[in-house]
Amino acid sequence: MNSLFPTSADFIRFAPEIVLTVVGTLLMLLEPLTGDGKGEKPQLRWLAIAGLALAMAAAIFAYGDPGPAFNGMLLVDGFGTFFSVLVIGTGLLTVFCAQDYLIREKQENGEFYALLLFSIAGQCIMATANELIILFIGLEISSISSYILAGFLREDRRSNESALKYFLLGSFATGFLLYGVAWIYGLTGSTNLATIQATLAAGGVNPRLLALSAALMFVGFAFKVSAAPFQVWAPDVYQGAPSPVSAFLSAGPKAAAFAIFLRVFTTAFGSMADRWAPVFWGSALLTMIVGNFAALRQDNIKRMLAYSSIAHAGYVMVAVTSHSTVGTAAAMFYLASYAFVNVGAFAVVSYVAAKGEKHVGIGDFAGLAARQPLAALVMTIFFTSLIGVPLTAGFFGKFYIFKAALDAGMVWLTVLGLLNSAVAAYYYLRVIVVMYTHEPSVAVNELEPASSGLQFGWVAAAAATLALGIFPSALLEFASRAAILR
Amino acid sequence: MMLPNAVPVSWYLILSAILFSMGVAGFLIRRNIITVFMCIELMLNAVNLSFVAFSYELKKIDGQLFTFFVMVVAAAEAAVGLAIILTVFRHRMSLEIDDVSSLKN
Amino acid sequence: MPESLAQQYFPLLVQILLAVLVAGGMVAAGLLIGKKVKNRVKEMPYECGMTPTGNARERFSVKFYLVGMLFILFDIEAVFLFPWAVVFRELKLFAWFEMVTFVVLILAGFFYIWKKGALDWTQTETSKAHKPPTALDLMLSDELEVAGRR
Amino acid sequence: MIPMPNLDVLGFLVLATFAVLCGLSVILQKHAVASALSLVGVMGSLAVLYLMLGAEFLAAVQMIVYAGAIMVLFVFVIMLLNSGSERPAKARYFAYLVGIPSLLAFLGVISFFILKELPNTSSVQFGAFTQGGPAPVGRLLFTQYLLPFEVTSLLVLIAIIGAMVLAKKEID
Amino acid sequence: MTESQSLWLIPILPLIGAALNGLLGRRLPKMAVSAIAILSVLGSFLWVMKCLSALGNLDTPHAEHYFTWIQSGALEIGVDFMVDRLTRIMLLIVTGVGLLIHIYAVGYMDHEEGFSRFFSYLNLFMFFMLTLVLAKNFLLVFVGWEGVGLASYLLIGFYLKEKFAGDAGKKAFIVNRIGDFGFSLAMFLIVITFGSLDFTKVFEAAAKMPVEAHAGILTAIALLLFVGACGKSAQMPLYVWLPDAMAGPTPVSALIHAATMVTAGVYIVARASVIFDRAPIALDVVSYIGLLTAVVAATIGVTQYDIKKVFAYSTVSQLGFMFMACGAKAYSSGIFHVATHAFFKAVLFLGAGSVIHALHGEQDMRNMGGLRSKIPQTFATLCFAWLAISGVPGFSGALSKDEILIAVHGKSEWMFWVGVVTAGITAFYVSRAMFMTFFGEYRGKAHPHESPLSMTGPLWVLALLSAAGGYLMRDLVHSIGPETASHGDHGSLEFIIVAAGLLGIGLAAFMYLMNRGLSQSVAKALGPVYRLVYDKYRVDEFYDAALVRPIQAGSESVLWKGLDVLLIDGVVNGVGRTASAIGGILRRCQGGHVPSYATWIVLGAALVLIGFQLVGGGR
Repeated sequence: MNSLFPTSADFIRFAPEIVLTVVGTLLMLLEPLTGDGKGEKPQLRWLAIAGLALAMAAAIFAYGDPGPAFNGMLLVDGFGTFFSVLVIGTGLLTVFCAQDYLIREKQENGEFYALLLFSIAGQCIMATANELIILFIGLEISSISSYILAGFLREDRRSNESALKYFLLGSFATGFLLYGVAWIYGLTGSTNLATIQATLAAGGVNPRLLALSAALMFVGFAFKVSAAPFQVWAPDVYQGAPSPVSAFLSAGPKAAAFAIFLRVFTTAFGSMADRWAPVFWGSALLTMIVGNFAALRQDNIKRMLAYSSIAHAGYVMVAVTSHSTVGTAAAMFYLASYAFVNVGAFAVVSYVAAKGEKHVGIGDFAGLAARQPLAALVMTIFFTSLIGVPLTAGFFGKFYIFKAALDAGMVWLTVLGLLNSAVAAYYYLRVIVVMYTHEPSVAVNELEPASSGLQFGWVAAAAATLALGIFPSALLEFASRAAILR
Repeated sequence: MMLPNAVPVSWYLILSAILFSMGVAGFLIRRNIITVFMCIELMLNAVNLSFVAFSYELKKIDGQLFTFFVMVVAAAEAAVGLAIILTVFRHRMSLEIDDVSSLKN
Repeated sequence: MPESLAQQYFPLLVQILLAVLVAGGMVAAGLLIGKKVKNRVKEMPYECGMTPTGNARERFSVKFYLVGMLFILFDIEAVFLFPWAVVFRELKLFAWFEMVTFVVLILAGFFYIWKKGALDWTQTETSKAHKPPTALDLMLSDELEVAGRR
Repeated sequence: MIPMPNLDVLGFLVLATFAVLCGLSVILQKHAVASALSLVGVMGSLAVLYLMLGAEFLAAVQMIVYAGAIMVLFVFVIMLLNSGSERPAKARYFAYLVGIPSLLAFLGVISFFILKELPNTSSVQFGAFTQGGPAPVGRLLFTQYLLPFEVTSLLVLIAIIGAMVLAKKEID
Repeated sequence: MTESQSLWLIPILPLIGAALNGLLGRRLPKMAVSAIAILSVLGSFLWVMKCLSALGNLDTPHAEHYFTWIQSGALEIGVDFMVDRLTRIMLLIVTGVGLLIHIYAVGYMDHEEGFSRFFSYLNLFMFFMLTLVLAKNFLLVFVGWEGVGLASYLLIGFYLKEKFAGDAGKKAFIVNRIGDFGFSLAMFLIVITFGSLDFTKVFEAAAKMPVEAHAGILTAIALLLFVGACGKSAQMPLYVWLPDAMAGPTPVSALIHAATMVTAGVYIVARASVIFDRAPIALDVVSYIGLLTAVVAATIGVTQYDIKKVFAYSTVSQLGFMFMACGAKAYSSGIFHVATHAFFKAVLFLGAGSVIHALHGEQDMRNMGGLRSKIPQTFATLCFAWLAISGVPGFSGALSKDEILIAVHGKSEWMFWVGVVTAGITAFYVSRAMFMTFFGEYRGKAHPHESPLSMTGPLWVLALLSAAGGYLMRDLVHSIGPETASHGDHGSLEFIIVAAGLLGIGLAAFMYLMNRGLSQSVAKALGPVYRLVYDKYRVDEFYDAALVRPIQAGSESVLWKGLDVLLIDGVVNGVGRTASAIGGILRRCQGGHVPSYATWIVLGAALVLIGFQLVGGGR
């Protein structure tokens, strides 16, 4: 073991988090000092954007010298960097997509951006964490700031409720996770994933007790990624939270949670895959079914997207179940493609929903194509990607996932998964048809044109979706190189 | 009854398991949001006991450190959670957890 | 060594026991010796004169909550400072930097709260006048409505 | 050793019983304040158990942070919102008929495996393990666990912001 | 490998057209919109011509690799286009017929709103269809496959002001998803079997595999592909969507639901002929399904009064013929029929469209009649198609249909005879439609007017093609595949087939023409003639009672009402209903109460805990 005192390398590998923390603190401090009455603080917004961009640069730079940091607390590798960049990118997109909403609700202030950055910092920690305690703290940082963000509209009943539910159930599930951590610590005498892996590989740890801790941790992680039967919180929370926040929640924290899920279960518990794979199998199937079928009946589009995000978590679970580098790579690719799509879709929703989120019914999207063609076009791109129509990122996500599943010999899961995605297409297409073929609704008629920032957000997300759909190789190659966890 | 002349660590673990389950049970059956939240604290305390017990078993004090961090997390959660409860109360004028169910289906 | 530790904590144990005994004993004595007079006047908070108005359960301002929360946070800081102070000699400057980072971050939070005006209690009354009352204010104003719900 | 049932056994049994009783009263008391006080009881007994497990400093912190600060905050809020005792319960069949049994199964499985698979754990003797003082803790905390320590400050910041954002009323 | 022909231009041009019309069509005048639409397709047609002439007779397929699409492990999938003799035919059909229909649509959609939207969708469809045809690997085919589905979905739902169109779109959607499901599953099977999706690689590997006497992996692949084909090409039992799809504008029906998209299924079967040849079981399934479809659809066609419905069912039944051909390994004959059918069915639909256009949206044949004088050009062109589909010698329809039936005869006797009868029925109901529409006296109210040149022009071209096209394309087609039985002496068989066709026409004439014509004269006829006429009338009634009524009643009650409406619609809608029912149940689990949510979590925790203990512990 090298010296306990951190070296410069340690700090470089921790740079993204440092940048995010510093900028976030700066935002927090500037908040009381910058005050113009009409709740609009572009300077803070740009500061946040700059901070995120800088953090992304830092993350990429840190990858130049991969390796462990802070006595093995962190492990900067391709996998971690992939997810760090992903969550930071999601954050950037969220900032652009949120601005109209925040200004409309007179809520654009430093706190929002500060919390966003802190939450992202937590997710970066999760992405690179190689030790259960720092992982837990990162998870809590991300979660607690998400709770606050979900309840950010103090005066809105739905926002309160979603925050409360998210908070209560979230900490409840965290309790289970922590219990699992305690057990794994007790059994292996360490919380460092590498050490745990080595200890388990060496054997001598009682498999049944090990399964105990694995199960407890599974509960915690499955909750965070909203995998059945722990998905119950997601629809309510996403529906009640402010749309930009829902967008962020369904993309960033979920991706980070999957990152730790994958890392822990493929490295630490990799040796006992035969025990956990069947449980994942069931959970994946259940998740897909619950998400897709419950979404069929939704008229509130935010809730529909919430269920769809559950369904997509199910697909990723399929990839995790296959427990192979191919599967891991597929999951990474899928999460990347899904993050952009979802943030974009929610951005359009928040745009149509108008002040106070009055118009969140699917009927409110009627005739969007006639009035706001750009919004309709990007929404179509996002939804086709969610359906999995070729030439969009979603198609390849599914393709790789099911290919990985077949390589792992899970024919039935593949068949059922494909059936699910066949069902899923229905509720997305419903919205598309409504947008293109119906007479414009009241909601659509009274829409003001979107701000340039929001439009940029849309176009960026849509472009990313198509780019990943037409040239997936680059990202996939990186993913499959990064997917080898050890 | 004759008491054993020493307590194995496993008893502490079982105590912690019992307390944990109590917390869960409270979460399920209580209606006052604050009490429900307290049940979460109970769960965390139970876990802390496990940590400390294990650290005794292993004769390593890492476990105690984890307990520190858990406490900090608990404190932060308490601060935020209670704030959220305040906002909820402001609109609902009630702390009945079943009154907070307008988002459903 | 083991015994010594036990001895080390023995006084604490004794003190706790004493405290319990004294407190319990006093209550018990009161119950046993004191003679019971039960009437409305006796039950009143202020036996002599003034009749209490409103509900006994008086509500606190949300300020208390904010202060309590601040207390927690600095409490945590203190908790971390203690072992730091103990090992400071061994780790020298390095530890100093660590703690500075930590404290600076927390002080930043303190500054933020301060600037936000959570700490000056006078401002509230003035601003309450022109702000629309939230549900909590309404509650503060009429206890009876809530009392009726019970 | 002492022939009588010694301090360890007696202390554990007493404290455990106390803790469980307090726990029960936490989840059975109708009034929030009562629950809170019972929770303090649990924490107190846990603190002493920590002490017996050789975590001296932790025991102190347990009292200072948990019983001293967190619970105070709870009580503050309870008094602030001053919602009296809970309303008589609407029947909650799902929670009772599904939740409690599965909870019992959960507890059963865990304790079964603790007893069956974890038989020969070392017996706890007060003072047998004395690394729990502030010095060793600090030594480890500020070297090995330096990063978590620093990161927790971020947690604290978030808590501050959150409390302000959500609880601030007339401010700003 | 010849030098690059930049085939990518062929699909890209329509895409550009679609983009232009879609994005700024709303601001452009109709002239510009239609110009963009037509020119883009014309461009790709001309480019096809140029490429084909440059490529010569394609002894070896011409392939072009643009970039590597996926590179995951061993699997490498590129964006590759390929032209071989099969593709050549399809390209000519798609671009040629597509071009004509675009021109026609300009006239037809003139008064419709959403003009630019319509054409951008239509061009989008062309893009995907051409991608499908040009693709060199299954994945790219799937791109087109999904794309044409999407486009047709949008186009069917084009008149979504009426709810009906919405439902039709929905049904089309569900059925197509079933098909896509089969296709994608087949694709995955191919990946894990051959480790590639590239046509050349896959088929080379497959060619080395033995013929599967019993169901094996190839059979599975073939059957799954065929499920996909059934969805796209409206075969039993997935054909229900096609008749409803007629809710879309007529040019759409002509282009997508007659000429091109619905033949994609046949194309993919022909494309995968190597696999099908080695899976005899699958081949049998194909031919049985094809036969069944042909018969059922034809008999249903007899009963319909909506002119477009008649042609829709006839399309289904013709597709059945094509699959029969594939089932008999006569892939080239199947493709041949695709070509000829594209011509005459396009005429039938466009003609029908022209009639509807003339009658201001009237589609019920009972309100038509005697139109041959009112809209002579439409009538004249339709006659070509009519004779072609009825298999009258000298028209292209006869050629392909004869080939198919002869091939079927080579496979099995009884199927041949059923096919012949079906051919007769086909001739019967098409003639019936013709007579009810154009002969007799006009029974409608609207004032018919001949369609503009932009509509009649394409009609004429296609009409001539449906006469001569067969002769033009025969060699091109036969260059595709294994030498079919068509050559050599089958005089007797051909005679039988032709006879069946003529019989059908005659019967129809007898019942819908003479009957009517004579019965008119009966009124003013004198005694001696009267008896004769009376007898005639008797005979006619006899025919009516003995033949028509039973057929109509039977197919009406059993096939159409029973099978089509109740059973298959029931199943298709049932799928939807069950799904949403499950959704309802799941929603009920979301009561919004935190404790019940927590209960779910605890339950899950217990299950996971136990699961981890029970599962895999032994292993």
